[in-house]
Amino acid sequence: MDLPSISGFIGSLLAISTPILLIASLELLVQRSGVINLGVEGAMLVGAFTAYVVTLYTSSPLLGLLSAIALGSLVSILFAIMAVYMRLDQIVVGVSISMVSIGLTSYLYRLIVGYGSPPKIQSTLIDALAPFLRSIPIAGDTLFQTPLTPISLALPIAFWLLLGRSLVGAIIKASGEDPSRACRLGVNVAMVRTILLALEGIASGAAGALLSIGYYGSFLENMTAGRGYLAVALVILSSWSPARLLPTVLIFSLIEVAQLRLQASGIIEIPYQLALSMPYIFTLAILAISSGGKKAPRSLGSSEYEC
Amino acid sequence: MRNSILGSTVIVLIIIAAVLSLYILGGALSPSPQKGSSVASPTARSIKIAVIYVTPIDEPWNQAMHEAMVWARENLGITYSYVERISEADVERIIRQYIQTGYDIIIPHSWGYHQTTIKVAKEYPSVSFAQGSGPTDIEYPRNVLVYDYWIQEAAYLAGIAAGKLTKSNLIGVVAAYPVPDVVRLINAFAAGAKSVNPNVKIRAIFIESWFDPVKAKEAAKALIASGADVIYGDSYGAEQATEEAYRSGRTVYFFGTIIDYSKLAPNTLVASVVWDLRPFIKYLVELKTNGTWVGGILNWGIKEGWAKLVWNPSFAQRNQALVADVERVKQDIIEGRVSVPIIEDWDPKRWG
Amino acid sequence: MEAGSREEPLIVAKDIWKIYDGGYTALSGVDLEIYGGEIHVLLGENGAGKTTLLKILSGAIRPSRGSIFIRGERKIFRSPRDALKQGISMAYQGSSLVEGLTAGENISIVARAAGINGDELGKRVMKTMEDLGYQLDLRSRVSSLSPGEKQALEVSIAINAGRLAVLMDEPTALMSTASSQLLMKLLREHADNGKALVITSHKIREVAEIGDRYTILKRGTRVATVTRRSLDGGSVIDTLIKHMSPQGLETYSLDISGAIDPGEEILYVDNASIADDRGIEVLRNTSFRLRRGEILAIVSIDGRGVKEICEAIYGLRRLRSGKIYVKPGTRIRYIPSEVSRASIPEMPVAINISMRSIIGGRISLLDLEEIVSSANRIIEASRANVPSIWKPLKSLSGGNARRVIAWREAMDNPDLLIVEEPTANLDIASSQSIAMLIRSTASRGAGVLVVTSELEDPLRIGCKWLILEDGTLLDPRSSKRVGTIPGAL
Amino acid sequence: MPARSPRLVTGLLIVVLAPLLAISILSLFSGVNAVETIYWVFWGGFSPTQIPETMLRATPILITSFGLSLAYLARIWNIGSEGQILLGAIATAWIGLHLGGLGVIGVIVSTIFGGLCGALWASIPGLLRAYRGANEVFSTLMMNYLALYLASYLLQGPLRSPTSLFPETATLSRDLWVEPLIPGTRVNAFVLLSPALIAPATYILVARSTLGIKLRVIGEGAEKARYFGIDAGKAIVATMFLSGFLAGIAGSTEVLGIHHRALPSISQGYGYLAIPVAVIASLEPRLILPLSIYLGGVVNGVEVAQMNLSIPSGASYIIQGILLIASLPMAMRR
Repeated sequence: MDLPSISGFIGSLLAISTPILLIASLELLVQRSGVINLGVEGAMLVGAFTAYVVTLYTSSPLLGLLSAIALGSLVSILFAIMAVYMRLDQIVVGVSISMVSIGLTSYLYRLIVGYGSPPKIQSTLIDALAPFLRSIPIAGDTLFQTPLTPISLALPIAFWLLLGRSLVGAIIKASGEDPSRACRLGVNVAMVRTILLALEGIASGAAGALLSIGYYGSFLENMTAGRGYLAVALVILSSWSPARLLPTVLIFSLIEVAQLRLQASGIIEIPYQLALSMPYIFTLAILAISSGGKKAPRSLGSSEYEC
Repeated sequence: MRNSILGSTVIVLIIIAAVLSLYILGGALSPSPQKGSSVASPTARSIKIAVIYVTPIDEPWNQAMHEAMVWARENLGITYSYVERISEADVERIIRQYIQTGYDIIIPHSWGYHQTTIKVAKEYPSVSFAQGSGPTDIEYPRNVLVYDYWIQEAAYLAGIAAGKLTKSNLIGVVAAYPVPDVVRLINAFAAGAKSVNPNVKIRAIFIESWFDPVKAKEAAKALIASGADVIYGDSYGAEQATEEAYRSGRTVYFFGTIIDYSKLAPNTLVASVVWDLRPFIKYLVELKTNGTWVGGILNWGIKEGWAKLVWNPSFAQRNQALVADVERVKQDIIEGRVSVPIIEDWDPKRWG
Repeated sequence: MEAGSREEPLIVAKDIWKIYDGGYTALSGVDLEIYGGEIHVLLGENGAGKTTLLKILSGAIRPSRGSIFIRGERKIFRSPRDALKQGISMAYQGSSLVEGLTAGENISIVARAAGINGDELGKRVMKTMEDLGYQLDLRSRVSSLSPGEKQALEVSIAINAGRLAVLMDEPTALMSTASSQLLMKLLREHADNGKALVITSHKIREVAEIGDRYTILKRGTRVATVTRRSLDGGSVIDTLIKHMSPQGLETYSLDISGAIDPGEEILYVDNASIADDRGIEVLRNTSFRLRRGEILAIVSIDGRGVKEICEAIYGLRRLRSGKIYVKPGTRIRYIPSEVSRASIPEMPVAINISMRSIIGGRISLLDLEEIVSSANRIIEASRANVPSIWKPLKSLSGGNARRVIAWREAMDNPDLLIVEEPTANLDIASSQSIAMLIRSTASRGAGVLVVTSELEDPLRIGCKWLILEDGTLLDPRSSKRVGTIPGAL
Repeated sequence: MPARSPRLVTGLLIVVLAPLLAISILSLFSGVNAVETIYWVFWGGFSPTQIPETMLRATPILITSFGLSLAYLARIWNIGSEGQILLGAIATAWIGLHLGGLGVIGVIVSTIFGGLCGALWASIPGLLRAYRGANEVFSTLMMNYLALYLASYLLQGPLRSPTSLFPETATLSRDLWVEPLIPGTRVNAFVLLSPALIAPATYILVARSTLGIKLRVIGEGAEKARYFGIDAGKAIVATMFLSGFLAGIAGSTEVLGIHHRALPSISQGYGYLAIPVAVIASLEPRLILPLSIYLGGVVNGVEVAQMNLSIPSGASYIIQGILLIASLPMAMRR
């Protein structure tokens, strides 16, 4: 491989990994605080939809990004109300929120935009920031695939420090390890979880916006295609360690990119379904090998606790 | 726990209150209960056509039909009703309900419906059916007309342009599923390219989704990275990769399918292979009003104007010689001098 | 010193009610006044409502009715955080520190809630731990501490985090005797500095000497509050016991002459080593035997290894080395220290009683008649207070639930009965009846193994006992390692 | 058992009312009279002429939620029924193509075979959970995706009918068709048998048998199960096997009774619709039949409303999601 194609490869890798990494980093904190949020898929989709519609009507990708963030966190807060305050089953609430989001975005798309080939927005988020991004020396084009790529790469490192050596980190861990006891130590567990979920909503909204107004410039029904669920699974694969999250997401994205290039190269004849199922087989295999449950935050997935 | 009981009681009360207020609001807001309803409005003698879609109307195969129907509603004065996302299991009930409410033409717009169409059509010989694709080797009742996505001639023409344009001799295809009607077009496209450039190689990626623009874009990027300088895409997203390459100073041509991509990829689009169903609907309405409905398999092509190669105006302006060459072959097809192969299975080795 | 008349009470709890979801009334209209500078002891049987009252004062649970006043001002505690802010801290039964975090992290979380500097609190906690005879490394995980250390840490944090008042629920239950005495001394110092200290304990002897005032609860109501000065010169203990149960209590002396001759050997632990969840060996290369009709108590001085030894013999835990021989066909039953490990607390009492036979049998329809009759049999034998056999087990108080489960296990015709912490958190009367249960089970021909951290248990039961110290079994009379004494058992 | 929570009543009301509320709001959005929408939903779902179709729709939901309710009793959160139904259906079609001419025996064999394939598919996440501690919610979700790809491969590759241009198997021989029993409807033997067998079976197993209690003990965690002498690992695999078996059977009934061939779209989200029904049925098994019918009717009715009022089809996802959430207040028992 020559240099430009390597940089193209890394570029593709980062393009695929940025939204997943954004969500997964926050989902890691959320899970460390004891909540498993499958509603990210919905928050991401709502983000993608909002960003598209707002950008379409205002021609401002930045405004689109901001509204995606706002509505993404709203979806997450809705999840928090049901799963944290009403203490409904986290997993079912998450799946339902995602399901409703698919329906609602496709429904509203029909009402607001219409049907058929979606009108392209005037300029994408990347277009809007391209001159600035390109001007960054050396890695400008590769590393700064999107304005959020550097942030997404920095988040796991920041969270590694946060969890390892800060009071906030201790409070998050306490909420996830044993919410009843954390509450007795004076932690407002519900508030901790809600704040983290709201932050995750922001990340999900931004990641969704990246898909619609960042890479593609348009919105399609269910365009997140399970990426939110994937982020949740990758958190589990990385054994809830921010240090392992970055390599895990990158390896996973690598498989995804390699899988497409493998099909493109025509070197190996495999059923394309097998190529496409690679990420899922990979996930299951890692789940099987890593005997995941042991390192999980002790109260992960359970909404019930008492003081 | 006590709170949760209290909570659910409150929720129930809220829901009851909301439902009640919606009933009242609903009554107050909509001036006429007929609004948006096409069932209860049997306007004077207009033809009533119902289309049943297996997926949402946004999908290109459906979109082509829906746009033609909307055009027909405005220009031919027909009544049009449709349902989306109807599984094969449910289509029988839906067809019967449409028949009961007096629809003249039922268009089950999916291969998977054909068995049900045959079954119900036998029971209602006076109702006309247009079945959207189905096996060609079985017998259909006389009131069933079968049509299919026969636009491979236009794809063949696109292939000729592609074969002439490529310098790397590698053409990439990004497609949804290797189902026959998709593959037929890819094969025709490949055959067209081979006919003018025997050294050309075709490489296809199936992304196994009608709607995953990000995956489609990444697939196209992967193809470009492995040397393709022409991309033929039947799935939203691929054109984004060529536009991006264009912005970074590399020329990769793009061909779109079914809908016109000139707004989506203004810089890199050469032409779109378009399916235009308007003449077909007009034909159906005429058959029905004249009482000359006939069954059988409709075999239209580029001659009847429902398969079209729509050039990107800006490309055409710059490459008039190429356009003229391709248009000559189009004339040859219409006049029967060139026949386009129909290959409905996908063998990656076939096109090198 | 006398705090009572000197000033306004610091904390007043007025007409406190607590009715749990299952309908169980833990407190019915309790009043309590707590003064600054006093040590206030709460006494009462199991189910009297001591823990519930403390939890309400610390904000951990909310009263169904009633109000709390601090210095005459009405306060509503929504969570322990609110109480901590007001300067009220609590040390829970056992420990309630977050196990996965380090001691330092736990301390800094509390410090933040209480509005104190974390480093300073850390230093003070270390000092207190030292005073209690423990060495603490702030970086060590709570899960790696022994039960005694955890409890000491919990108490040390509470003592230093509560500016106004410190509530302690059974603070010495798992601490060594020496540390307990040091703690009592420490409490007095803190009281002299003006703090209010509220403490519950089943070990009346221990608290008899240090309390300024005693409040006695019974079935959720206050029976009496007595100041120490008002107690007549005689024995404080006698007076307190008289208040708690006017009809008096049986003494500990038990007739052990009825024990049958030991029968065949049913358990042989052969050179076994057992490790706890962290991999620390709690029993090292140890052998002992048990025969039918025999009761053997193992007393762990620091509380380590109690659960692990029971689990290993019952078959829930793997041995690190060695072997346990149980005579083939032996029916083993096991009464764990926590009811929830042997029941489904959300399911009705009756189902929990029949759980063994339901699960042991083939899949079939439930025999409701059989379930009701065995439920009645067990409840009658255990004299547990069960309002309805179809109410969830968790609606019973801790002591009553424990009785039901203990009797279920003991009356299921075991050949070998394992009893873990027979009297933990049980009042005197319940402890007595559990001791009787153990003896009668043995006299019916079963071997009974009791593992406990309570020195008084073997006395209460009247049986042979061994001391477990640092993974080794010692004969209490000679303090020699059992494994080396031929024919010790 | 007599202990009954008052939550059940409120919970049930929520399940019934929430979708109506959602439908009403959606209609208002698209400028359609909410009353009219609800009329069409009920007409399409519950008018006498539509009841047979509703029963048809309810059958796979009923069968699947029976298996799921047992798994949920043990707190094994199998959400992979969709994939299990799909593979069960394909397996049935595959073996059915080899069993032509065997008549009733062929029907029975292929139904059981479909069930077994669903069961084997479900056993994989079961084994992962039991022996590797892998969270079954994820593994079953992943297995759903895998099932879709596997089905796509099988139906486009080895199993594709030589005469079909689409991914589907050949049509089964006529003697394996489970034909409608009531003329003019599609009500076949499965549609009649399932309520008669499954509704009482659920009640007996969940509420009146020792199995129900065993499953609940398993749900309390491996340690407690071992205390009572249950091998939790084996029990988890067995429970997953059973719930997968029933999901597979649901797929079989669709193939044998309706399609007579396997298609990628054989399950119309039955695997997901069964989740709220199962959650409730694990608490109050007597509700399994009315709820399945209610859901089947609402889903059918939404289609009819869509057809008559041009409401965008995204509505049906919204309704499904809301039904899921609405079933939850009843399921809170952690």
